[in-house]
Amino acid sequence: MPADTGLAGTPPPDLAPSSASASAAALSESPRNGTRPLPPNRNRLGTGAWLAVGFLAVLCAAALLAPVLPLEDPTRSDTDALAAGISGDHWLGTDALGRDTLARIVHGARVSLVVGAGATVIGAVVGTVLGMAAGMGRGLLPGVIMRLTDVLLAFPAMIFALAVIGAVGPSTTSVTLVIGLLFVPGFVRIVRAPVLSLSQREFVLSCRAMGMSAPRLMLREILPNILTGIVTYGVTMFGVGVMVEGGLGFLGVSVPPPDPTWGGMIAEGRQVLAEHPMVTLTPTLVLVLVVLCANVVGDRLSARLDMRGAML
Amino acid sequence: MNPLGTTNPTTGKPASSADGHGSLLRLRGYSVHLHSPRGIVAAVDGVDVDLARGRTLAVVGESGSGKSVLCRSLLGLLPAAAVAHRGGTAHFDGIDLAVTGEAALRDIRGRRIGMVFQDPMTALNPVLPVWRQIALPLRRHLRLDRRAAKRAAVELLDSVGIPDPARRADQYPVQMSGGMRQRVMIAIALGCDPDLLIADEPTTALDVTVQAQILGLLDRLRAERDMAVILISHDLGVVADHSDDVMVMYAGRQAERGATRGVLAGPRMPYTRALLDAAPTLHGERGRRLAAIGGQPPDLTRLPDGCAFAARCPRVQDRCRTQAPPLAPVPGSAHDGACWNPVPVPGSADLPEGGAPIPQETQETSRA
Amino acid sequence: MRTLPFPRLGRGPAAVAAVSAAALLSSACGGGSDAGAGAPGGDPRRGGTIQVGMPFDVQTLDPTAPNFASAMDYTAARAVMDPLFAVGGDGSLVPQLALGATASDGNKTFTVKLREGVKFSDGTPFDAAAVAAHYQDIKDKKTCLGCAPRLMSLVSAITPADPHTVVFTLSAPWAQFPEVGLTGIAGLIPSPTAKRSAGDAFGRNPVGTGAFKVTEIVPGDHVTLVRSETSWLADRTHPDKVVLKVMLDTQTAVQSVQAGTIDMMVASQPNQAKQAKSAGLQVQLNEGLSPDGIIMNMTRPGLDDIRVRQALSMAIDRNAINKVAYNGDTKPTTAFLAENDPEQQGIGVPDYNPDKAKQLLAEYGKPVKLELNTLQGSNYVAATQLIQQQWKAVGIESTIKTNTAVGIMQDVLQRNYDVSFSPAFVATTTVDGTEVAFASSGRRNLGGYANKANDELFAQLGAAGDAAAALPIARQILTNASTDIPSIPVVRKTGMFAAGPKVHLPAADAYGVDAFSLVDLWTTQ
Amino acid sequence: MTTRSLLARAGQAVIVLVSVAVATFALGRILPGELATAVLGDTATPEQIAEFNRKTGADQPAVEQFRTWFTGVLHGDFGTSALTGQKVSDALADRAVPSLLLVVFAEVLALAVAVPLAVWAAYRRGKAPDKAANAGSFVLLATPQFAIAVLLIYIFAVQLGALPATGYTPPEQDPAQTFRTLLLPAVTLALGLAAVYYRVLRAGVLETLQQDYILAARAQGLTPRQVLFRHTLRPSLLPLVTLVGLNFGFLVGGAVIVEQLFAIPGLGTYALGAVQTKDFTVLQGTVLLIAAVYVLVNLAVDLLYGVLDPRIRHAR
Repeated sequence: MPADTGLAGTPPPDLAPSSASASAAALSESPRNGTRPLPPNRNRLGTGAWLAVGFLAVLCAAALLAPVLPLEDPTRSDTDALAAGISGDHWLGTDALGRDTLARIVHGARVSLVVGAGATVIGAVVGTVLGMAAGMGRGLLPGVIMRLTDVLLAFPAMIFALAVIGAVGPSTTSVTLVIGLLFVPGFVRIVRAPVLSLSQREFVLSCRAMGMSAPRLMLREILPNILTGIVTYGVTMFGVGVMVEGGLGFLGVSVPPPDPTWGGMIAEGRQVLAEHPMVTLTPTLVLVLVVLCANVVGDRLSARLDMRGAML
Repeated sequence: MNPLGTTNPTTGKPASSADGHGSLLRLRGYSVHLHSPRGIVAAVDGVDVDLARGRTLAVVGESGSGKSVLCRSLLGLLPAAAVAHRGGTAHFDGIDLAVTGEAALRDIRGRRIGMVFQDPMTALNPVLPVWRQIALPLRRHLRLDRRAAKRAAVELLDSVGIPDPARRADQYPVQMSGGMRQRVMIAIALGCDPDLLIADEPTTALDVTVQAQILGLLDRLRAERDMAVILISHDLGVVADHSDDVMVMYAGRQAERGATRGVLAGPRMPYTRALLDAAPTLHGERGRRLAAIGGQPPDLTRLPDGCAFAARCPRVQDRCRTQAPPLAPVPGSAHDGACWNPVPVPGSADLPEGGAPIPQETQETSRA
Repeated sequence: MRTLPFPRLGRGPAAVAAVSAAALLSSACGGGSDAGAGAPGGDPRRGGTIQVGMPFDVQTLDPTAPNFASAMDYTAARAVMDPLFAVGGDGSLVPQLALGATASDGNKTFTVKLREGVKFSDGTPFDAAAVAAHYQDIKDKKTCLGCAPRLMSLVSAITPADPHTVVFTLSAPWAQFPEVGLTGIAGLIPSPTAKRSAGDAFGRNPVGTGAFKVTEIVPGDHVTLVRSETSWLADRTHPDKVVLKVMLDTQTAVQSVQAGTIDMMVASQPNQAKQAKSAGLQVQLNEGLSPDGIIMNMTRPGLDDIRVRQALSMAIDRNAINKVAYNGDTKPTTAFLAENDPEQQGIGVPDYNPDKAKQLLAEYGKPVKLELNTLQGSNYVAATQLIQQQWKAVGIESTIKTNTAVGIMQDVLQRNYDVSFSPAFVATTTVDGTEVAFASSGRRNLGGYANKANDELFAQLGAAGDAAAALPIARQILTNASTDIPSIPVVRKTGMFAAGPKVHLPAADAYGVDAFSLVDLWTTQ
Repeated sequence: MTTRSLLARAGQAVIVLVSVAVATFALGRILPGELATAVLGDTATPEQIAEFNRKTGADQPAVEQFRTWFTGVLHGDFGTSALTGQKVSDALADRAVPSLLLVVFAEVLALAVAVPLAVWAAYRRGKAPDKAANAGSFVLLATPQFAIAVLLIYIFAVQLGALPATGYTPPEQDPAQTFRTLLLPAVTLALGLAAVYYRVLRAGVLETLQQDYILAARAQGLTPRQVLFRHTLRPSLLPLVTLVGLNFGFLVGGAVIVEQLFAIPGLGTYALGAVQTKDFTVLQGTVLLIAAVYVLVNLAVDLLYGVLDPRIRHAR
């Protein structure tokens, strides 16, 4: 593919955002890839995104503090309040086994958030290392890495997850590892493309010429340049991780009971869906909200950082 | 080509001719203020233009001086949400552009006013064969059917000097060289035989040899079709050879204005002087930027009360900082300038000399 | 979610009692001769197609194949092949292909009279030679998972005395031979001609005397059965076609009945009953006569101590489990068989007594930590979580491990488990059937249980000439087992059927709480 | 795309497929449990197990087993399911039809909704309909498939009785019924897909609308319709094409939950069942087929890219 596809190359003088030509920003609705810093309001995410961040933060805090919060035991059944509605004793009602929904959602968050965040970190770290190696490596290495990611992508993900979890047994660790592994190809691709183009830039070439070692070069010169893209993609993948965990929980192959997981709660609640829809709706809503929040934050970040492709 | 001042490329009235009678395009106090993240920007501020058929007006200035905004604003190409205020009047062939609606403007754009963009690499759609890009405005404005439009497209390609036009018509921009793409752009702009052609830095992105050919082509077409041309450029060499009148813009305002020859031979406004100084040779390095002038252009959201150039001006006086100079005839010159302390009348020796003749076009071949 | 590869052992008489009003009014299962009487909604309509959602995939329709296991396989095979005897609601034998069986020689010889004029659907006659060939096949191949092991060990000769009489000669007395050997899976008689020519493919091309013929088997989706007009049951068979649909998700199965996508759904557990009832469907709960329960690996520390096993049983609040995990749709039980079975009556493992449990554990003195494994994605999971809590309440720590059916079977067969609340529990309806679990050399003795007295009692039970002689022996075995507690019964196995108003629900087959005979299924006018 | 790069891509595809075959084979070997017990049950004697292993080749070294299996695959023989006795190639042929139909249906629905909506929303950027569509796409993106499926069944099958809740009718029996049975599951998949496609295409259109050639097109006086559909749509479609291809490959066999909830006999449930019953022959064959579909679709996407984007076709 030729380089002059209109996305790269020198911006036209009148369109290049410069500190003085604010007209540029107004002229074409958003600036093209300029080299100078964006206007100083780049840190503003907007109200919606801050609300999303707030919700995620509260949930994280609640999950972290769950053992010391005045919550009921999420595994204890109140046999006098089966699938009960909202009450003073049970703020979000109870499930079909009479367990407090609020406590289960908060404790379930420990699983969902850990899996979502853990899988994302695994995918990001492994994917970034492999992606940089694929982008900058020489000889057979890039080809081998890319074929490996192709193999992983071609493998049906759900079947892969079910088989591996079936082999090693369901636990927070195994679920996190499997989902993290499934995330690797995405990060490899997100990282490799900019690394490929960065590695041809002058400053990188000159660093190489000066004999900087490859790992050092990657860490010092390349990584800072692609970190924002990784973080943005990661935020979105966090939501995906939470959702995948929910799917596995729904199929009954996530963290084993009685530890609550959102997917498991939704699946268990389906048994009484007709009479007590709240038992399954409440965890569904929480799951949707969390993924929604992650998506909103990721989207706003990518818009701010002009990383439109990252939402893929 | 001749160095400035030794021959007279054109004759006729300067753009600043007082009455503006017979003007195809006539602007009076034309201003465009834009929203920006940091406030309202006076991108174009109080510009007067008179342009007659068959003549070329060059608009010169640094990045962000308002040249492109001016042209795009005239065609209604600025996003409506971005425009905070439009002032003054703008008449095109008697039509008041300020009150013309978007639909009516669409009938003018492409039909009566053609536009050529700076970068033929990006201004052509990469995924459409060139004939379809030429044909679309023909079908829209001239109601040609598909076959007639294709025939016309091939003829247009021929008329802008593209060899083997029938074959080239089916190609994609990626298969063409930069010069050839700019010829395609010109063919598109000329398709409906417009009265006015706006060429926005048409050669900046091209090799120096190709530049001359494209500019020559524009000159020829202008003469053949009796078009008016607005040539936006920062390359004073280009301006000197291919325009009748020149308007130098700084921070959205007119800094100096008049017959090209007179202005370039005897710039009075220090900014124009600086521009000339920054261009060592007429056919020097391609892409040499005006940023060679010391200092930064002013913040357009907070223009000083005085002269916008004061902060960078070597001839700055106290008055310059408090009071904006009006555009007025400069004593001792045949053109107008906006300066309290004009450069003394220069000798032609100050002008840079351009020696070497431009080589003939030899490079324009397809890449594909 | 998938087929449970657990063999359904010890199918004796009266494995299932249907408990809904509709089912109580209907006839004894199996025969179908007068099953229309009292059915809701009027007379049977002849013709039409009935679609039934089954909770298992189809694997094979050859009853003697080792992977013949699920209610899906059984229900389809039962429609194609008829048994010699069906089992009535009261446990009596209901003549099908056999008209009667008489014991002689101290329960060592059984003479079985066969129905005349019956043809297999391939046109070959059903006769004594066919029956003999079938039982000889079971004996030779030894792979029939659903057949009682004694069929292979005790039956020494099968002789066609005349075209419609078969004589079984046993090497030792076996009073219940007709109830165990001539019913259920072993009793289903295939066409020997078809079986010979099809070989291993018989499971996909079964031929029998039944009311239906298989026209299509699509694993993962459905089995299509059409009425066999040449069958001896053709006049009593109402639908033209029955499609058994694989519908692993029981909730969407209920919704499919509601939406009219299918006519009837089958579930192995009662958990969708409430939802189906509130949706206005006919619901029939099929209460099995055997329990679901917990098996224990008695070689593990703690579980080797009788006090701990007693405490485990006493810690379980079976009423609460029935109420919470089963919505009150099953019955709590401490019995290995049905409580009102004469062999069982008054005998049971220790019932709920948490204080005593704590006391026993205190006597034991060491902490008890167990891994409690159960079937993933199933309704066992809810009950398992309650059991875990109840154990925790008396001081027994346990962690739950969910696994697939195959995974559980692997674990328990390799004795690689502590306790398991899963289909690994040996559900049987006769003391005879418990031998595999309670005899020290029993094939399904998965916890290392050994009681010499019981081993001897099982030998005596086999030799006991008649029911009266067997009863005290059987009761002694159950008493011993209830004292030793090698496994803990918790609730009755209960399945359910649900259907729209126009469907006559069949009674559950003796084979299981989720199987039935298609002859008993019809739509009303 | 030149013949040479095409050959290179095809070569990569072959490498990927062989690797997938090896990986599946290895995965089957690490799963706990053995097929013999699953098939023969616990009554099996050691002799029976040995006989079974001899018959299925399980007594051979792993490399030899793989060689035998893979040679068979190359000849179109995927082996026989030890559990059901069904030929795996027959089963795959049966199972692939509903899976492919479902995914094609879902993709068509998703694109039919997402493309016009995205172009319109991008054109009317920031207006109420754009905001509503954005919010809707966000919520759909965050809603798990199983929740959508449960909701759709409840509304359209149970409450309205308009569509079958579950099941699948092969098209050769009754195409109209095939359509009806696949509609709800296809919509379930399509809603999520449409949300992704909408967002990607909208972003692509916005990106394209900022290109110089769009400004040039507007400067030519073209109508908004011409600008949007002649100049903008095609270049904006490129990222979407990749995504459609990726999802197609991903959903053939990846729609496990949807297939199970709607009782559709597709590849996903087939593979799921194989995992649960340790039916390795089935698992290997299914995964290989799914991977092959994925790889082929993506190869096709690469080719399509060349058609859609002359910059790639005419690259040196």
